[in-house]
Amino acid sequence: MTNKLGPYSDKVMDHFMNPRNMGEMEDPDGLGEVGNPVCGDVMRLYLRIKDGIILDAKFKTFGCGAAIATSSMVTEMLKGKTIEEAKKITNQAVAEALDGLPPVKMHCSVLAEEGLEAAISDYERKKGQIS
Amino acid sequence: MTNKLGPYSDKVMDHFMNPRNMGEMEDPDGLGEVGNPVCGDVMRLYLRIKDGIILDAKFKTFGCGAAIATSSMVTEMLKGKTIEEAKKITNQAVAEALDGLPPVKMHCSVLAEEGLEAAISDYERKKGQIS
Amino acid sequence: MRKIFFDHISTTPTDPRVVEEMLPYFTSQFGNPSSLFYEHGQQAAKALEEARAKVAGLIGAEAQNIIFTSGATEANNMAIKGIAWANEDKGRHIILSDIEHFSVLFAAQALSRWGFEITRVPVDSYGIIDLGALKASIRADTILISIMHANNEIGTIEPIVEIANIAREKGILFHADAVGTVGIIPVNVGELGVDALTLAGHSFYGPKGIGALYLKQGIRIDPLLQGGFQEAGYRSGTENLPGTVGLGVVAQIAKEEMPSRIEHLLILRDLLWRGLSQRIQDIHFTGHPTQRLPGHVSFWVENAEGESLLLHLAFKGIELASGSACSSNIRGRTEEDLAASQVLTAIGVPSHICTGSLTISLGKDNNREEVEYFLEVFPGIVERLRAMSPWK
Amino acid sequence: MRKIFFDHISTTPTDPRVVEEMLPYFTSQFGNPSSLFYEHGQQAAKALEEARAKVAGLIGAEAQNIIFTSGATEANNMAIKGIAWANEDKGRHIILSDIEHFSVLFAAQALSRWGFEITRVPVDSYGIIDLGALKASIRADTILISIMHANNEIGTIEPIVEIANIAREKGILFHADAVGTVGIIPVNVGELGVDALTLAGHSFYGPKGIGALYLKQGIRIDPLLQGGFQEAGYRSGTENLPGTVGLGVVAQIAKEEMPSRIEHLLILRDLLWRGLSQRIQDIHFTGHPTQRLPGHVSFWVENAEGESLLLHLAFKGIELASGSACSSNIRGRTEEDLAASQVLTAIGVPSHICTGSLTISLGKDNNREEVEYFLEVFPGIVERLRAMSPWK
Ligand SMILES: Cc1ncc(COP(=O)(O)O)c(C=O)c1O
Ligand SMILES: Cc1ncc(COP(=O)(O)O)c(C=O)c1O
Repeated sequence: MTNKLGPYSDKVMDHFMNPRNMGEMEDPDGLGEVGNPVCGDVMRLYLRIKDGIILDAKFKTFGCGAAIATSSMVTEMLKGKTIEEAKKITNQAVAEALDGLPPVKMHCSVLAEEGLEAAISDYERKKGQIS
Repeated sequence: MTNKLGPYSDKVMDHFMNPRNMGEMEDPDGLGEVGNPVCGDVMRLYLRIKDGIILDAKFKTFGCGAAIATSSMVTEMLKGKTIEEAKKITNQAVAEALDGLPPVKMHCSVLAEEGLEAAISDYERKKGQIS
Repeated sequence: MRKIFFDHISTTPTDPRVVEEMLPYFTSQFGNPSSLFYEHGQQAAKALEEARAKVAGLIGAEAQNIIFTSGATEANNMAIKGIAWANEDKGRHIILSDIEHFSVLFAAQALSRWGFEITRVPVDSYGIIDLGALKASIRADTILISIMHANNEIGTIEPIVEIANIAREKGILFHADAVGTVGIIPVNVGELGVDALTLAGHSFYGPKGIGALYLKQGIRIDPLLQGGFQEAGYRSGTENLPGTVGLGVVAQIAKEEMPSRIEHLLILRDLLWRGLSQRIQDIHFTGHPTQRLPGHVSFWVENAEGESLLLHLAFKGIELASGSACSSNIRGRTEEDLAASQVLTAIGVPSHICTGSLTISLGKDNNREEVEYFLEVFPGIVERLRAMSPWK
Repeated sequence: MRKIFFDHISTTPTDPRVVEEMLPYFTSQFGNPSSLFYEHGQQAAKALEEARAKVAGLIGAEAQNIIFTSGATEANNMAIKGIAWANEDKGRHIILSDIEHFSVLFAAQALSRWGFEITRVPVDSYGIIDLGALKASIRADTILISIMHANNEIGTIEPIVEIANIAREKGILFHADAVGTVGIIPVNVGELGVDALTLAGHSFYGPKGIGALYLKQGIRIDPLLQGGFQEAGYRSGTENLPGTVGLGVVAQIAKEEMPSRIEHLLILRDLLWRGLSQRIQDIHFTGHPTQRLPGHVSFWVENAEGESLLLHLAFKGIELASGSACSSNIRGRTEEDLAASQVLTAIGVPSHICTGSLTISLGKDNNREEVEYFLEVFPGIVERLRAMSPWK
């Protein structure tokens, strides 16, 4: 993207303008919904998991550019990962994958990490109930 | 004068650039020398007096534009005046005759008034000694 | 891409006629107004005083009561701190509204190190100051009330005359930050009854880096900047001559063109307002419906975040501002810098502080076509973001 | 009438190349650097940061250590008061030289209301600070030393490196007012060892209304102007974008052209110096003969008063300055405003305080012909005034 807007990297703007995996998922295997108390952002993350592998991820997010871009990026990063691998994804990693975020916006990337944690624990809880 | 310089009226500048009655006088009837403690200006005023009438006045002055212009103006004002009339010339009157002075420069016109006082008392002292 | 500038409350382009008049004062007439003994300096001093008279003319003041500053932030700091320091023997209590600009609020708060206390008076849901609360907040040691004339974020115009009356009755000095109004709507310091008033050049097509403080005859302030005794000692520093000349010229132009500009802005504003009301669901206009700046429309939309709205609009070439926390102080360093808009909080906008708040501030050069383009693209953007939101 | 401008220490014309570069930032690129969500704002922020880097480049600093201000007076006030307030827990003693600019002296004196004490260190007859006295004046509660780099009236360059060493050894912060030197002679903050340094645009062909404070990494100051957190919170207020751009451009030009300008100035200065020595009796040059600004000649002549000299010279189209009491602060209101030049008093010029002191400060565009014209007319003027003087 040439039309670099704001304090964001081109990659952030790309994921903001063209978010990947935006949408809902029927009967997700893991569902996380987290909010950011600092600025009111909310993210919902849906995971499709089979044999401990994340096959698909979807999100819905209310929030600023950084919140939306990190949501989009984290879904991309999750796909194909094992649960164990996914658990290791940090907000720094998401921000780095987006070529960085302004310091003041780093907290927005926490949403992605927390959403991921919440969705995985939802999955593990559900799995525990089933098995 | 069209080339109005500085904060001074055209009349001040005229008297500064073309001072009237500048010079010394041999055996003056009255001689006053006064200094201004505020800024170091010095004025010497020479008077030629006959029958209580000021026939001529000359000055020499070290000082700023206002000091020189008021020196020049006061000599003009003095000529033809009686001693009694001359005593009534104030620094305000001299400043007014010059179309005014900047407030901060009013003290310079005191030089003219004091020079005049000094020259007249010198005259009266000498006259007292003679008569 | 064509740019549509809808953020005149944040700054304005300098009128080319103003730049034209400033130019000689950079190069040929570059003198220092303090150099009164030669022509370059004399020209400069003359230009400075002519500019002062023109600025005074815009607000019904006398030239000698205009102090040039580097901008409104300096004028606000100078008024607040200068009055406080000059009156600290009388008391150390200062009253502000809840919706003051940071340059008033933080200037006042900076005084707390010297024992000054601040009371912030609430505003109603339209952003109008609560006059009862104002009266109730006055103490025996209150020395200053500072209330802005118009709020930048929500456009509300405060009842300055009433506030001035209250202040005068109690013998308290009254300063108004009139950055939002001077040059935009009529401002007359005598009619308003203010003791001090702040204005900024770049808020009405003048240059940046220049502003002024009006100080009523007889009011003393302790200076903020000491030095070579320029501006009658109230504000030292070699004068920004091109800037002052520019402010003078723009003051004159603003005075002449104000009636037609206001008419133009009101037409566009109503178009915008009506268009938004019709096309956007769950939109909430902020600020007072009638007591407001002529070119100003502010609102928040449910379920779409402000910064995201800005980014999408910018992508379409539309430039405006959001009061949302996330979009302010992006250059800040800590999360605290992201504090929610105090103004929105003060008028009771619900607590998702990253709401989709936007401020559109139209200018003299905006036109109907631009407003219509905005109305065309905005609903789609809102829809897109709402579709992305986890809420219904 | 042709004007010969010999008062570059008081101000300089803005270089037309600088004005050219500033122009777009008034009109097309008028954005507010804080408006980071749209292009006009982004352009502005970019231009601001580029200017900062250029200014830093002129003085060997890092861009992040440059704080833009409205001029040197603000930068000096900000440094002195900002350092004082930020360090008042450590102590309240400040050391200045006897020949500081009013914007340093009175900024420091303004702090006395909060219990700060000032010691003024004497200078020798050349105007060089007495390093022994400086050391002796240091107390346990000394928090700041502020000494100017070059004196405007007499051109003397102070031994900044030595002063910085003394300050560093004692753990005292050191600020230098470098208005006289930055852009004129090489200034490198690292080599000088200063903690803070003031510069002004209009002293080296940049615009008026813009200056900067260099603040070494890690030094904290309490801001003078609170508000919207511009300049990393150190100096709030919407940035004077054309001004900062202009300062950036002029910094770059100054850096490139400095060697040739200095060479040119030294030739003219020597011509002037020799010519005056030969043609004027009872002339006394002031300031240091070699440790001085390249284009600077200052002197006083016996038995001819400074203001009168200025007026006669102006009549011939020659514009320069006098440090004499009578010619300064003509816009003042009281006789106290006519206080004698502190600088001349400090270097021991005899007590006729209205002496004929003159400061000639040459600029890059002066030429040999102008100097020769001055040398031609000046002796006659001196003669004329001496003939008018009551002294022999
Ligand atoms: C109401 C109000 N007051 C003061 C200011 C400060 O003005 P400046 O940043 O030009 O100093 C602003 C700036 O936007 C403002 O909107
Ligand atoms: C040495 C010195 N410092 C500071 C200043 C103040 O600069 P300004 O008046 O541009 O704010 C001057 C002004 O001439 C100066 O000569």
